[in-house]
Amino acid sequence: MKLTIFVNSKKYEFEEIDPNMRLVDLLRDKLGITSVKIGCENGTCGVCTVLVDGVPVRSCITPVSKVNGKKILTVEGLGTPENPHPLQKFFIEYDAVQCGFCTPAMILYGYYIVKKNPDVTKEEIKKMISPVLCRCTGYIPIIEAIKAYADFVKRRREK
Amino acid sequence: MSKVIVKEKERVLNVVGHPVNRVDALAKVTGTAKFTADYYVPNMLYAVVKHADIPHGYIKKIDTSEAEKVEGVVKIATGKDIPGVKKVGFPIPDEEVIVQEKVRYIGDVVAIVAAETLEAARKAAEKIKVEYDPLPVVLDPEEAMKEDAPKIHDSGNIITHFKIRKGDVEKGFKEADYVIEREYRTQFIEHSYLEPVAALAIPVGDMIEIYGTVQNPHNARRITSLTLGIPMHKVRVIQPALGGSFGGKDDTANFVAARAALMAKLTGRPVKMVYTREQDMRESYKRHPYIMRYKVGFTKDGRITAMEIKVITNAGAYSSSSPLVLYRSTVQCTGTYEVPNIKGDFYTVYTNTVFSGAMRGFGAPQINFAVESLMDEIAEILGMDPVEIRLKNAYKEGSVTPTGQVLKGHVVSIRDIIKKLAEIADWKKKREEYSKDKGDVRRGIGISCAFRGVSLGAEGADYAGAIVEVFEDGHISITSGISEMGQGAKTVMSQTAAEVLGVPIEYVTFVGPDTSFSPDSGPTVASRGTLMGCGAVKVAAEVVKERMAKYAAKLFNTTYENIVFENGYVYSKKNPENKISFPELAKKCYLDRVNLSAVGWFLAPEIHWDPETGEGEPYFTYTYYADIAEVEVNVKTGDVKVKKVYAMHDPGKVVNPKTAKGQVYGGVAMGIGYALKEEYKIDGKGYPITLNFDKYQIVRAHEMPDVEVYFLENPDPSGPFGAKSLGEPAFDTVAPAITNAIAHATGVRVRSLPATKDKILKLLKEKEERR
Amino acid sequence: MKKQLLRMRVNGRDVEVYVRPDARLIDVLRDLGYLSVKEGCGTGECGACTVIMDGKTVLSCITFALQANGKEIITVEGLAKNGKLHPVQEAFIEKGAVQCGYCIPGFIMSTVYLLNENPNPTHEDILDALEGNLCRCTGYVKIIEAVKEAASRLKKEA
Amino acid sequence: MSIGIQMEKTEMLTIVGKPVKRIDAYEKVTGLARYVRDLRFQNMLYGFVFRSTEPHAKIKKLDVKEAKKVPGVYAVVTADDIPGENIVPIILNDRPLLAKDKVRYIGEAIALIAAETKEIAKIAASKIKVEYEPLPAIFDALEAMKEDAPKIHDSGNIFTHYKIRKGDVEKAFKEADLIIENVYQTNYQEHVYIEPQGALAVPEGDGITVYSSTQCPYYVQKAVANVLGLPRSKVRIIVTTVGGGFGGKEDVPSWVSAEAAVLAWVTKRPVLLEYDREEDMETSSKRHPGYVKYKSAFKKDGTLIGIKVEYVIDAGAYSTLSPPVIFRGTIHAPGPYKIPNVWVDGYAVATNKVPTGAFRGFGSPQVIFAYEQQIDEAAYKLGLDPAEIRLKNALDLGDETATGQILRYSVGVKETIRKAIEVSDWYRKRKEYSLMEGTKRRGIGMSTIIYGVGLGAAGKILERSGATVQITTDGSVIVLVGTSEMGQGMRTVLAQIAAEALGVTIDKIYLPEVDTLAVPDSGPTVASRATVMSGNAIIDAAEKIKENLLKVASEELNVPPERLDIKDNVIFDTDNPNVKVEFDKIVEIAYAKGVKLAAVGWYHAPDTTFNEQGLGDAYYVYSYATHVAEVEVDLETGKVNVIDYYAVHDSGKIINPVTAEGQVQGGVAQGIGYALLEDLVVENGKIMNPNLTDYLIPSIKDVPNIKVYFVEAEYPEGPFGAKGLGEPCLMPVAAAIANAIRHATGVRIKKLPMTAEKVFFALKEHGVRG
Repeated sequence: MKLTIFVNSKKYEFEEIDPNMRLVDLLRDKLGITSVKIGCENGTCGVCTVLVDGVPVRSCITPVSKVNGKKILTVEGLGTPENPHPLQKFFIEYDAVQCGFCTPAMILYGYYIVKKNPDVTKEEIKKMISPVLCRCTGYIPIIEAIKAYADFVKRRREK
Repeated sequence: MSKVIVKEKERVLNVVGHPVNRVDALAKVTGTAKFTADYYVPNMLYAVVKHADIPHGYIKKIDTSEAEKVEGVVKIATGKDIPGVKKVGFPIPDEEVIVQEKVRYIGDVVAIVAAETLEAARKAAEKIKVEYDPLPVVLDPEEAMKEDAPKIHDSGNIITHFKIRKGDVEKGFKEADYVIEREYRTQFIEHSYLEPVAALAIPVGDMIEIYGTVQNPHNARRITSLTLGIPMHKVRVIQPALGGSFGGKDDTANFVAARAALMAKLTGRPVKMVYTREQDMRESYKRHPYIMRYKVGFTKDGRITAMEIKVITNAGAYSSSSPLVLYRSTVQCTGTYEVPNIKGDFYTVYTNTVFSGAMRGFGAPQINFAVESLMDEIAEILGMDPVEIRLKNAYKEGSVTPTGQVLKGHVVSIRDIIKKLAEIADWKKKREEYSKDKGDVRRGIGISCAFRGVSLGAEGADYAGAIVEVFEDGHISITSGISEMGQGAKTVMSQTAAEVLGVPIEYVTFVGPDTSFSPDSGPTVASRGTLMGCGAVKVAAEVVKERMAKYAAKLFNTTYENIVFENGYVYSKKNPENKISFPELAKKCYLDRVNLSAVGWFLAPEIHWDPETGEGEPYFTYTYYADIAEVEVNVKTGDVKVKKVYAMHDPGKVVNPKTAKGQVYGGVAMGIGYALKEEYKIDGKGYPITLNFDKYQIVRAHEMPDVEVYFLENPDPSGPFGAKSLGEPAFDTVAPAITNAIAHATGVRVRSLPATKDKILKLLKEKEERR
Repeated sequence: MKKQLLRMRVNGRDVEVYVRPDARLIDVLRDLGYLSVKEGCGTGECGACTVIMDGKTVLSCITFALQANGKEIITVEGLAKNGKLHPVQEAFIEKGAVQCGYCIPGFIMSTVYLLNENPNPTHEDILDALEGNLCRCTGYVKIIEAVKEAASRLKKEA
Repeated sequence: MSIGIQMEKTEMLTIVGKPVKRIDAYEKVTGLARYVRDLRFQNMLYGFVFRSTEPHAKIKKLDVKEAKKVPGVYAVVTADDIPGENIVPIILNDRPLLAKDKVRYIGEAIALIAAETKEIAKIAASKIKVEYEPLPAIFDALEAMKEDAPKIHDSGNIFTHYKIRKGDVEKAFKEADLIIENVYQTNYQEHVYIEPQGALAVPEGDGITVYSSTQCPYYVQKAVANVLGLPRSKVRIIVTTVGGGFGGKEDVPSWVSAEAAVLAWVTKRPVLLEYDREEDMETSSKRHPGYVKYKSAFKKDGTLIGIKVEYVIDAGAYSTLSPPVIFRGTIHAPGPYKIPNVWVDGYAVATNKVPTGAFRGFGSPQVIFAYEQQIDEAAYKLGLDPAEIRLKNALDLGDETATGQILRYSVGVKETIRKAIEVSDWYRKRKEYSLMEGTKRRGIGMSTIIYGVGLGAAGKILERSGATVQITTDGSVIVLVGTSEMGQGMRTVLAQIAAEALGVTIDKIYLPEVDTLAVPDSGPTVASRATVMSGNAIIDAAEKIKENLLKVASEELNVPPERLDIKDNVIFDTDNPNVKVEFDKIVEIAYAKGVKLAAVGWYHAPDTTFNEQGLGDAYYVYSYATHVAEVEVDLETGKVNVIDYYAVHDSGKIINPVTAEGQVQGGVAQGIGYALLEDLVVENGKIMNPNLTDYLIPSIKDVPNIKVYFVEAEYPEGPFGAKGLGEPCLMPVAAAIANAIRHATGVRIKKLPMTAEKVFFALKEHGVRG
């Protein structure tokens, strides 16, 4: 099939692509976006999460045919090492990163959660990030980082 | 929340002890950190393994003819293609990178396919046909110990038998008012690092360069060098970002590296091998299941007089680090309590299950589960408070451990920790209050504490090296064989260099590990990274500092002892106003050709241990810690919710409170899984059931309780800035605190992990029936 | 420009790729991973890109890839057999004919061709055969010695 | 064919001095060696440089908008977009990475482009619009020195002036029996390393790794750090296999790598920048064209009593490495002779041409071409043999050099002359060839040189090297150094030194390419210094480790450590060699005990000095060489054939005779090219022949069978007595050939290259015919 997608605001067109190709493979193998990780390949661990039109999607169980014409966001699209996104800064500040393998997915969830509702509570964040597994941090710093970002967004909104 | 309790006033530190951000966080949050599978090189082949089809049997024939017909297949290798040593492994070389004659568990690799595409490699691997002569399968270690059990290795099924003989147990039991016998069991645990094992091997001339998910690059180098039959300097192992390890990326990950290297050597092309979760869980080693039988004598007032212990651990198909894991269980067999009379026999045994090896805790969590459950059971029999009975028996300065080691030279802080933590958790009040709960949901509070021998102990030579270099512009690079796997090793080592040289941490960059230049530092295991890595960095930085100080002394017309390095400046104590910036001094030294690079070497104090009698000093120092857990148990459904965990640790010195706290949080999460959920299951015939996260469930965010972390600092004379261990203690004793809390809430005791709702319900039902 | 199918055999491996008609053989070979084929001048003067096509040396930087259609190409990567170096390679090592090494694949291919055609080359034959290969490091003296050594090794083998 | 003359008795060596095979030969003959353009990264972009077409002009307007719109273009970078400082730091720091307001030569970089393919980048480049306002340009160095010449830089056109003032030159000329005064001119020489320049930059987190084909990784590190505004610790330079350097990969890789690094930094993707041959030849540094006015005073018996030299080199538009080049040129202008009265002025001068830089010999071949013809001519004029007049004047142990330095050790120059006379059958051929008639005439000529090893007083801060040595658990040895292999055989020689120092066989040694974050700054790989500097640093590290090993062995063998030694992987009691243990075994035991088997070694060279008057200990030691060339000149065409060649070198102890011989043969071949073939044509600042079709370097047919000999005047400070060799191989060649032509034809050619055309017209002018 012919495929057009927008990844991190950049348009990509593929003349001929297997519609059953997994989104994760397209992103990693064809586009070199390696922040999208592979952890289980059956949709359980969540480290392959990307935002498709703003909504978390597991790229390891999503065929590319489902994202034709859609906007995809990965952490590379949020910020860069020189200019990290505030949420990324909060992840650093709150030590929400250890081995880093789940981090991109957690950040995208955080971005999605706060975008949806900046008034989100810690308990809500806890539930909402549960689709992504982390084995290092015990989740607490991740929840704190997302909450801090939510508060930051609120403060900015109020200004 | 977390808090560091500093006992005494000490030297002011500027970087060490401060909550510095992780040095590798920026790369990780922006997705620019590269993990092994993120490397792509041109002309690369993909390799896939073919695993054994049966758990035990001789290989009669491997037929690759159909597989070879798959388009894109470049090479299929079997054990015969290994040019070097066939059997590897440490300390006992009984493992095979590709099995040649006999399969011993379902995760043995019998062949490897390298192909132009991943699809082709997978397809071909499926078409490899192996004919076997099946052998009887033994899965239970106690069965395996029997004379007539099928032999898994020629050497017999008992790999190691350690003994502890201290005092006279018969006498001890006579002195006791009560003698009880209990059996405790624990399960197989999967490390569940989120990044499956992988390796990329690239032939460069007559060398092989490997990027791998290896916890210990120097071990991967050794295994690859042995497998390929080439000297170590022809193998270069580079460790990219490592997506979690917890002890799990040693043996198996090294084999994956060696296999990729073998295929690269055989094809002359780069070879990438990335395991699927299923392949990883099928093949990779696990935490040992333990069977622990304790016979304990104690007096009416709660004093333990004797223990007779038998421990059997299931090593599975290969020995891996089982003897070393057993060693730790042996020397810590009474937990953190002084027992005058001990007779202990400890066995680790081959079976046809997946093999067991190193995992965070390394033989301690199982023992802690048994001993800490036991203490609560004794308290219950005597009607004592669990805190009381612990204080009664816990180690103090001068106590004698099961191996006869007298605890001295460091602060034996366990009693202090128990008291302080109980106070913080409001133990007494809650203990009473929760006992009164009557409804479906009942609350409970439990305590558990432990001690732990720091670093490798008599497990092996305990050394680490580091290189520190100051550049012309005053920035600093450091490297060591101690590796980062998320625990924050790079950060604390960077802090150490910054502290010694008196500069902000931003000046420091950690490079590697890369076996071509990072000094072999022994493995990054046994919670030794901070102690040994920072120790080596400190030594190297001090050498460079001295050279710079001598140069600065000339500038300031004084002696070098007077020179102070602080906050990016250098000055003489005599005249602190007259400063020079660190970069300026570096530049001056550079222009005058002063050597600003040094190797630091850190050697742990000498120790010795006799495996026959179990006597000696197995570790040079110990660390102490306790956890208190609060749970809610629904007695109708058996559901357990952990509501709160209080953790207190004495890691000597907290080098970085931020990352240290993170270690404890992570340890608690893993401990909850160990206590309540996780179990790697194998069916009655030796086939694993739980091969992915849908069946093998680890703790998710919504299951996490509030966690309060406290650090009680008692700087240890043997560690850099007084630091010792934290990584494993963070996990070690969480599970028994939870099962003790469950017992408090429900009145029933689960003696085999995990404490699933089915087990709890069954026990409640039995209790009901007894009534 | 529409890509066309190129079928060739490189070092015993069948290769099919779509290439633009103006693609140079050197680029296609390098993209396929045969990185021993070096570009030194891009104008056919230095010989670093020499490969053997159907038994004859060609300069791959001035050869269109499609000219290789249906042909058999040998590069330095294809010389060693079962981990054993080709006698020409051995002789280059033995005689110290290698310095920076960038020209060496070209010299080796030219030498392999020469010794295939003429197992007993005279000194002048060697000069004629290697005139198209430039080396800036060795002053050629040891290269000539290596070619003579290779000739005698090949004879011994035969 | 090499003969080593042992001038001093050396200790028994097992590996040093042996013809060990190159450790990197295998990967090179199998095509597996990775040069920078052989590396590939996922997502890699290709870089391209947009360059000036004007030799001297103001940039009035620079418009890159259209270029940025080209699909597949990821970045177009101009001077304003450089994250750090727009300076490539080299000595005087006057070279910008990208021209901002003004261009000063044709080919100067103005903008950088990163795109998916090189083709796309070139299309984008064609869309960049520049409006220039031309300024008066100057192309001749002597013109540029004039007061009223247009100023290329605000500071004036003379970048550097060095001088030597010793004795009373005017008095010497008065007392002279013979005065010879000539002007000599030399042209550019292009390096033509077969691998053109290239770099691959890969952003990694908050730092960057650059794979570079360079002789000077620490220069590159400094340059990349500077243009990106990063600390040194965030910039990692990994040296790939270098496909030839010869000085051409000394300063140039700094900007090639910085260009790639800026593009990678801006695009956040790996960027490969590969120059093609034409771009390389148009923009890379070259040997300076030289103008030498040389006046010499001799006594009747041939004694050289005074010289006065004015030496001007054309530095091109930016100073880059010209200051140290003219330093060496100035110091080396008197040659290897005792001269009481010396007056030298050396100038490096700006012109609106491509900047010139380092090339094997580094400012000395130009003056050697002059002084070796001066002394040769004196021999003819005084009726002396050219070899004899050299022997008469050559320096000896204890003599004073032109800068007043007393030579305390290792002076083999006379030995090289004597050896050259012997092996070339000098006297017989001098006589025989003089009697030849016909259209083809033969001649034999000699040339003798002195070479200051290392960077000398002008670069002494860089005279430092580190090395890290580690033993692995299986007894392998990993040796890390900070100097580069570029084909000269350094890795092999240093591996030999490491093996010798530790007493192990060479197959145990691994010596990877340089990684700037793994080894302390060891200065550049230039000035024939790698063997001495890195070699000594390795020995320093190895000795520390050896000490630890011997302590362990001492416990094993019950022999005091001072009685133990290591040879061929065995540790043994020197009093009773039967008491021994395997090296690997001791390593194993040492590891089990946690003994440190890693060390950083360090070496800094003896101090050097150079004062206002040009006097001082300019270099810590000197190498020497005498070459003899035999030519055949076709009087009808002017074509010169080098038919035989003898090169005799004193470079101290030769660590590896095979690689050393290879160095000499390669250097001589380059010298033959310099002398006879290589002729870069520059018209109005534009290089007219930037390709190998029109710029000829020697092919296999232009090079005779070069015979190499070593006289080993050992240098006590050098590793096992070694000095430097790389550069001296090329330095004497042009003069030896010119002197041979003089012998064959009676005509002296004073301008390089001595092409057939030039020789033909010179013969015609002098009426020489067959």
